[in-house]
Amino acid sequence: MNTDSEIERAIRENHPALITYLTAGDPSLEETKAYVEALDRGGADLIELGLPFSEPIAEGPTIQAAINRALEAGTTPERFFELVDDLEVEAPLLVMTYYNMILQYGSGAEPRSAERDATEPQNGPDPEPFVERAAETGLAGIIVPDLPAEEAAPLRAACDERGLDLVFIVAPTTNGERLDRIMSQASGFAYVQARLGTTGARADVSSATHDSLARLEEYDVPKAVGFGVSEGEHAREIVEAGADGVIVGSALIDIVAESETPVADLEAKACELKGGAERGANAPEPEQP
Amino acid sequence: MNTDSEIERAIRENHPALITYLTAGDPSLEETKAYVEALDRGGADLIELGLPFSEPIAEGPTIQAAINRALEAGTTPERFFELVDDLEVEAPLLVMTYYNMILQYGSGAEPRSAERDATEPQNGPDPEPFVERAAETGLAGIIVPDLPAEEAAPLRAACDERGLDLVFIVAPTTNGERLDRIMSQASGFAYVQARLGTTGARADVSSATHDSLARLEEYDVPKAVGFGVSEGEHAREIVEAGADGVIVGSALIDIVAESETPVADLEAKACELKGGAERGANAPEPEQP
Amino acid sequence: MSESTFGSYGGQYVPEALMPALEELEDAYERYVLENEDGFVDEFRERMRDFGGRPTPLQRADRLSERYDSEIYLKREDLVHGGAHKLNNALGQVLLAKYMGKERIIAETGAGQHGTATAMAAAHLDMPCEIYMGRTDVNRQRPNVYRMRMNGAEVNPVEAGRGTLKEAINETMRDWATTVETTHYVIGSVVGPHPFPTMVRDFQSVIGEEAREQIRGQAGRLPDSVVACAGGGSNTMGAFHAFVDDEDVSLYAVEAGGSSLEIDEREGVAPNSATLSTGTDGVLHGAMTKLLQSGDGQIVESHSVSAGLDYAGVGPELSHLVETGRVTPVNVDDEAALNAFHRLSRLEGIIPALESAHALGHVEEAHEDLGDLVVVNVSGRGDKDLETVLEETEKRDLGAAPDVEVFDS
Amino acid sequence: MSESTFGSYGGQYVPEALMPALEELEDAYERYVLENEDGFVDEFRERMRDFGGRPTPLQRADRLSERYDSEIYLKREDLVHGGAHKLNNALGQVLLAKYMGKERIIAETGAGQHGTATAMAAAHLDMPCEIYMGRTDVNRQRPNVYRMRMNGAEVNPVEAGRGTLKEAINETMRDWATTVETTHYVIGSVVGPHPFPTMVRDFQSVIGEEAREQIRGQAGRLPDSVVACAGGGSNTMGAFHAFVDDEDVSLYAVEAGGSSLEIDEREGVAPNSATLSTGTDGVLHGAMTKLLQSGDGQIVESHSVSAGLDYAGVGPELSHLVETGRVTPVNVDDEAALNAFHRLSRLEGIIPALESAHALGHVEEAHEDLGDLVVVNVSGRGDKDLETVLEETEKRDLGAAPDVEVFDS
Ligand SMILES: Cc1ncc(COP(=O)(O)O)c(C=O)c1O
Ligand SMILES: Cc1ncc(COP(=O)(O)O)c(C=O)c1O
Repeated sequence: MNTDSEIERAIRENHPALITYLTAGDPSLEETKAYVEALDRGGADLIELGLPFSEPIAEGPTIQAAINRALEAGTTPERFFELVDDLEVEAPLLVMTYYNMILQYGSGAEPRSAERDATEPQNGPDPEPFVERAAETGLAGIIVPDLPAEEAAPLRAACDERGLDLVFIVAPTTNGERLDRIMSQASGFAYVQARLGTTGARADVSSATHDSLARLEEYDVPKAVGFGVSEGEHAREIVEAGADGVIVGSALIDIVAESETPVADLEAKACELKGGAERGANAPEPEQP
Repeated sequence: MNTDSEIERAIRENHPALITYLTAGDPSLEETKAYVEALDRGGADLIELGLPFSEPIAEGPTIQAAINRALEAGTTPERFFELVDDLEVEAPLLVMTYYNMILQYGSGAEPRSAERDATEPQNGPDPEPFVERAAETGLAGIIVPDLPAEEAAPLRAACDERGLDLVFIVAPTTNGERLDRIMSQASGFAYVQARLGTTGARADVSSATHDSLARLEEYDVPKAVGFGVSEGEHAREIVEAGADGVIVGSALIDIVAESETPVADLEAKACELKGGAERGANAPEPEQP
Repeated sequence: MSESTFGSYGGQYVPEALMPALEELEDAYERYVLENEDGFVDEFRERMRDFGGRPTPLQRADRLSERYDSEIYLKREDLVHGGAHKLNNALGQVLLAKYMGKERIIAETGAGQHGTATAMAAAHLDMPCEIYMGRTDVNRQRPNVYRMRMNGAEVNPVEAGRGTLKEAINETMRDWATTVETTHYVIGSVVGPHPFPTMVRDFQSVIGEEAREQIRGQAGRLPDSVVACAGGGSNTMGAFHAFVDDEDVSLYAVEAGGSSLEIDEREGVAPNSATLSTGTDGVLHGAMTKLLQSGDGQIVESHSVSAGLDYAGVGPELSHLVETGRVTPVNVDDEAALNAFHRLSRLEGIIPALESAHALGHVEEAHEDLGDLVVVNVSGRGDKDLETVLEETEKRDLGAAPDVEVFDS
Repeated sequence: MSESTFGSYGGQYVPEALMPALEELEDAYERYVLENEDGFVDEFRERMRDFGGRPTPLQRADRLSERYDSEIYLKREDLVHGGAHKLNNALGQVLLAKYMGKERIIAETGAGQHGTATAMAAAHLDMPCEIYMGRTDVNRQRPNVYRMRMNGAEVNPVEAGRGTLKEAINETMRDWATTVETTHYVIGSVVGPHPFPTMVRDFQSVIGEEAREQIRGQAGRLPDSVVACAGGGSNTMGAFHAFVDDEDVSLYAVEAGGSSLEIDEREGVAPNSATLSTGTDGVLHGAMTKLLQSGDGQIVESHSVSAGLDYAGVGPELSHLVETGRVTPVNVDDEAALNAFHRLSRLEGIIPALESAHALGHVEEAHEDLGDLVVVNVSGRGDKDLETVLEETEKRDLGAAPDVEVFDS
């Protein structure tokens, strides 16, 4: 466990923490900059930024659409890192992306084309260059939805070397043995997946959340709950159930996609969510499942 | 051999004979009456009348179309016999039809229908009633394009009983053994099929005709050649090759279908054909193949 | 010489010009097929194995068996190359034509199943091939026309009449009457003049031979009933032949009941193809058999939702076996056949030909009379019928049908 | 535990939520498939025989053999129930799901072949089944949609992206991530996370096992080469697996060369699906393998005239066998595949799937390198491709194509 972790500190110090997700480049990198700064002002304690990948198998329709918009706007890893460099926010930043994006960055892998000499040596896929560049831009951590603990060793090693956190997801289906395996590699916080399925705003807090939090109690790492959190009231319930933070994504992207005044609305939403979380922390009696 | 045969007599007495075919009921039975009488006036020595059947497998497109017109006009066996009864011609008449028409006539066979009691006895198919009725109306003979010698015994017996001729077709493919089998049952005349294929007007006289006539030479029965004869000049060639008569069908049906003055044209065509045949008979030296 | 009739049925009612060819064919049939001259039968069997995919399985239908509380076995002719039993016959005849030194193959086709089978066999054996097909059928059976063309066969549309099977047969007979010396006419069912009904039956009888051995192996005894659909009757005789001498095995020939069993004489139309149940004796396409005809002897247009059963005649041997009581003729109407199509698709994961669906429809209707162990011949697969089934299903309210509303609006 | 990688390829790159299901599946695979617990393998083989029509023949292609002056044998997977090798895998997985106590089946499909195979297997085994299919594919592959519906499967159109296979896979993964406790995801090729590539290969390896025994029986020795097309690579690994240890047998994986081997990075489109020849290593759909991707790691849209080859990834085991030199990757472009389609149809009377036509196209192009005895896997039949072939043929001037101008004007 990386005890110097900037992320862990941010959660503990701002307990209960609000963690927000936006897809970088949706609808443009300039706008993402303004949105992220608004969330920061509104009370976000940690900010996840999605680097869009063409096959977002873990996302529901809302984030899929955001990713498509970001790709159509020409969001590349390099521009993503430039955005991160540019951002002026207090909250630590994490990148959320799929493993292939991490592997290919700087690998020199090029599809065959008329210009490429087929015999020219290529580096194999390697997470190193990505992590190096992420550290350079000041990113504090990485979340990879399609990288289970079993396949994480190379990325874990690269993150350790550069002092980045690697956040793992704990699912409702994760059993005891797997939990140990995951927690032995996790850093920053445990991303507690509130329910089976994909990302997306939903109207209630599932019983799976309570179960997961209970199972995680013995591990000394902050627990943040995501997947389906959309309102201050959810945030309250989740924190009341024992979480150290709530993660909100799709509900924010709905604002990006639909609002006429997204900057103001994002700031307000962050404020509402943070308020809800805080109400949960101050509740007289933490509910037991 | 039925030596009293009216048909055989008609051919021998009018040598070389013109035999004409029309489909009864094309385009109506009234018109057929007028056409047949015109052919009779024009010089036809024998008249074949087709009783239309829905599946005329031996006919080419011209006679198929005539048969369809006749069926659409509502030509039935009974109306056919009434026409024959009505006709005032010198030439003997033959009916040309498919075997199923002969078998069903008067058989009492009825398709199942709500009114028919399924247990009601039916006669099996039987050529007798047809032949009896044909004899009554004064028909002199029958030609059945889908009845080879092998299957002819019942019809042959019925014809013998009523004094009708049963005319058989000799094809270019008919070999020696089959020829004997056929000729032992044939009466009236031997219908020499000029070429392989179906009925229909064609522009030349095939070499198969010469071969067939040569093979038939030993049999003491008039030989008439049909399939493809359309002009006086063909008739001449065929008779010159040794035939006792020519059979013309499709060329006449073309007139029925296309002419604005069919009665006059049919009479004229019969006259042309009879003239051609006679020129062939008077040729100095019968051509040898 | 082989018998040319079955009781009072059969014979050779064809133009004289074809008789020598029938004699030649009869001779070839006896030598090659009956006596295995030059190893014909061995080559035929080997090609049916390697090219055709024989033997086909006899499959226990688990869910139908449960539904009917008896043992239902399916003879899977749908797995034969081309998708139906038709290849058994087509390959046999094209191979025979080759042994006879013929240079060209012609055939008629209705829905296109026999045409595609013949085209496949001709391509396989490198024989030029022309298929006659009514104009109406050409236009409504495009995929089968494409398949024949892909296999290198010519497809000749027949413009006469209503442009369906009957006209195509007539036209093929006419071609044959012209080209008989070099050409073999591959008739598509157990119909036509002798020796076709016998010969086609012999090529198809592998169905019943396999099934008989398979059911003994799998169920330990002979079945109580064998059920097969009957158009011309080739899959029927193919399935039945091996069982004819097994007197305890009931044989059911299932015809198309269409929309009604009544004939409309005035229009010359039978809204069914139930020849064996409702037909009368007569001569069509070279043989004496049971027919759908008017009192005058005109052949009426038959009808069935299944193109392959849509024929006004039937094989003479079947007429005879019905007459003697050995085969029981039954019929299943369009709607029951459609339901059976959906039922087998849904319950067993096998989409049957609409023809075969008639056989299955009879099992649904009469399973209580069929005994405890039933073999049903699935004569072909139903991919060819999807459009028809959808159209016909839409017109009705069918219990067994799924809806297919997944397409873009 | 079974190995989860093939050299550096394979693995399990999936959301954590799915990992327990993969562990459960791995366990079930080992017990039922590898150890035949509860007689799973016996039941699988029996059902593939009776329901699926196995074994399929190995047929000597007489006219191709003549054309290439060598012995060409065709492994006839086109005769499997449903018309392709896909059922070998679908039935295996649905049966396994049943043994595992799962209550529901989901699957993705592109052209519809895997979807129809899964729907058939699910109907046969009485399992509820939902198939995800891109909107574009739903609309252009109607017959296969109908077939799935007839077999009682739900078909869920996927509106995302270009609405083809890639999107359908993504969406099926999402369903699975939600329903994983009761649902088995039947992946359609040797792709996806471990244990799918190994398990699908094992279900498909019957192809090569049969072929190996058959060629020894029929030709007296092992072949010089085995040729199979490769999309995901399931028919490929199925055909190759039994021969991998036979070092003298060359193995050719034939990919879709499409219209060109160049990638258009700006559009994110590869006008081919030649993953093994031109792809680079990366992670897609749960496995490390060779991919068609941009330099940044975005997956590009692949292309092939044959829908079943149109995939930007490939099985990790094939990537490994190519990397080690055991399998030679080659490719055949759209036009050569179309010509091969017409050639086999015309010369042998077998209409191959367009996928399989790629394998045949390689034999045409490279027969001199393939040795004297060649086995080509005909992975499926081409009925499903008729419309495409006609359209694509019309656009080109193909040597081997017939014209089909018999329709009414
Ligand atoms: C699958 C199938 N079954 C049955 C038939 C009916 O023919 P028969 O009665 O000769 O078997 C056909 C005819 O096309 C067919 O395609
Ligand atoms: C007939 C056929 N062959 C080959 C393929 C390609 O798949 P794979 O490479 O997994 O065999 C498909 C896929 O749909 C197919 O339908």
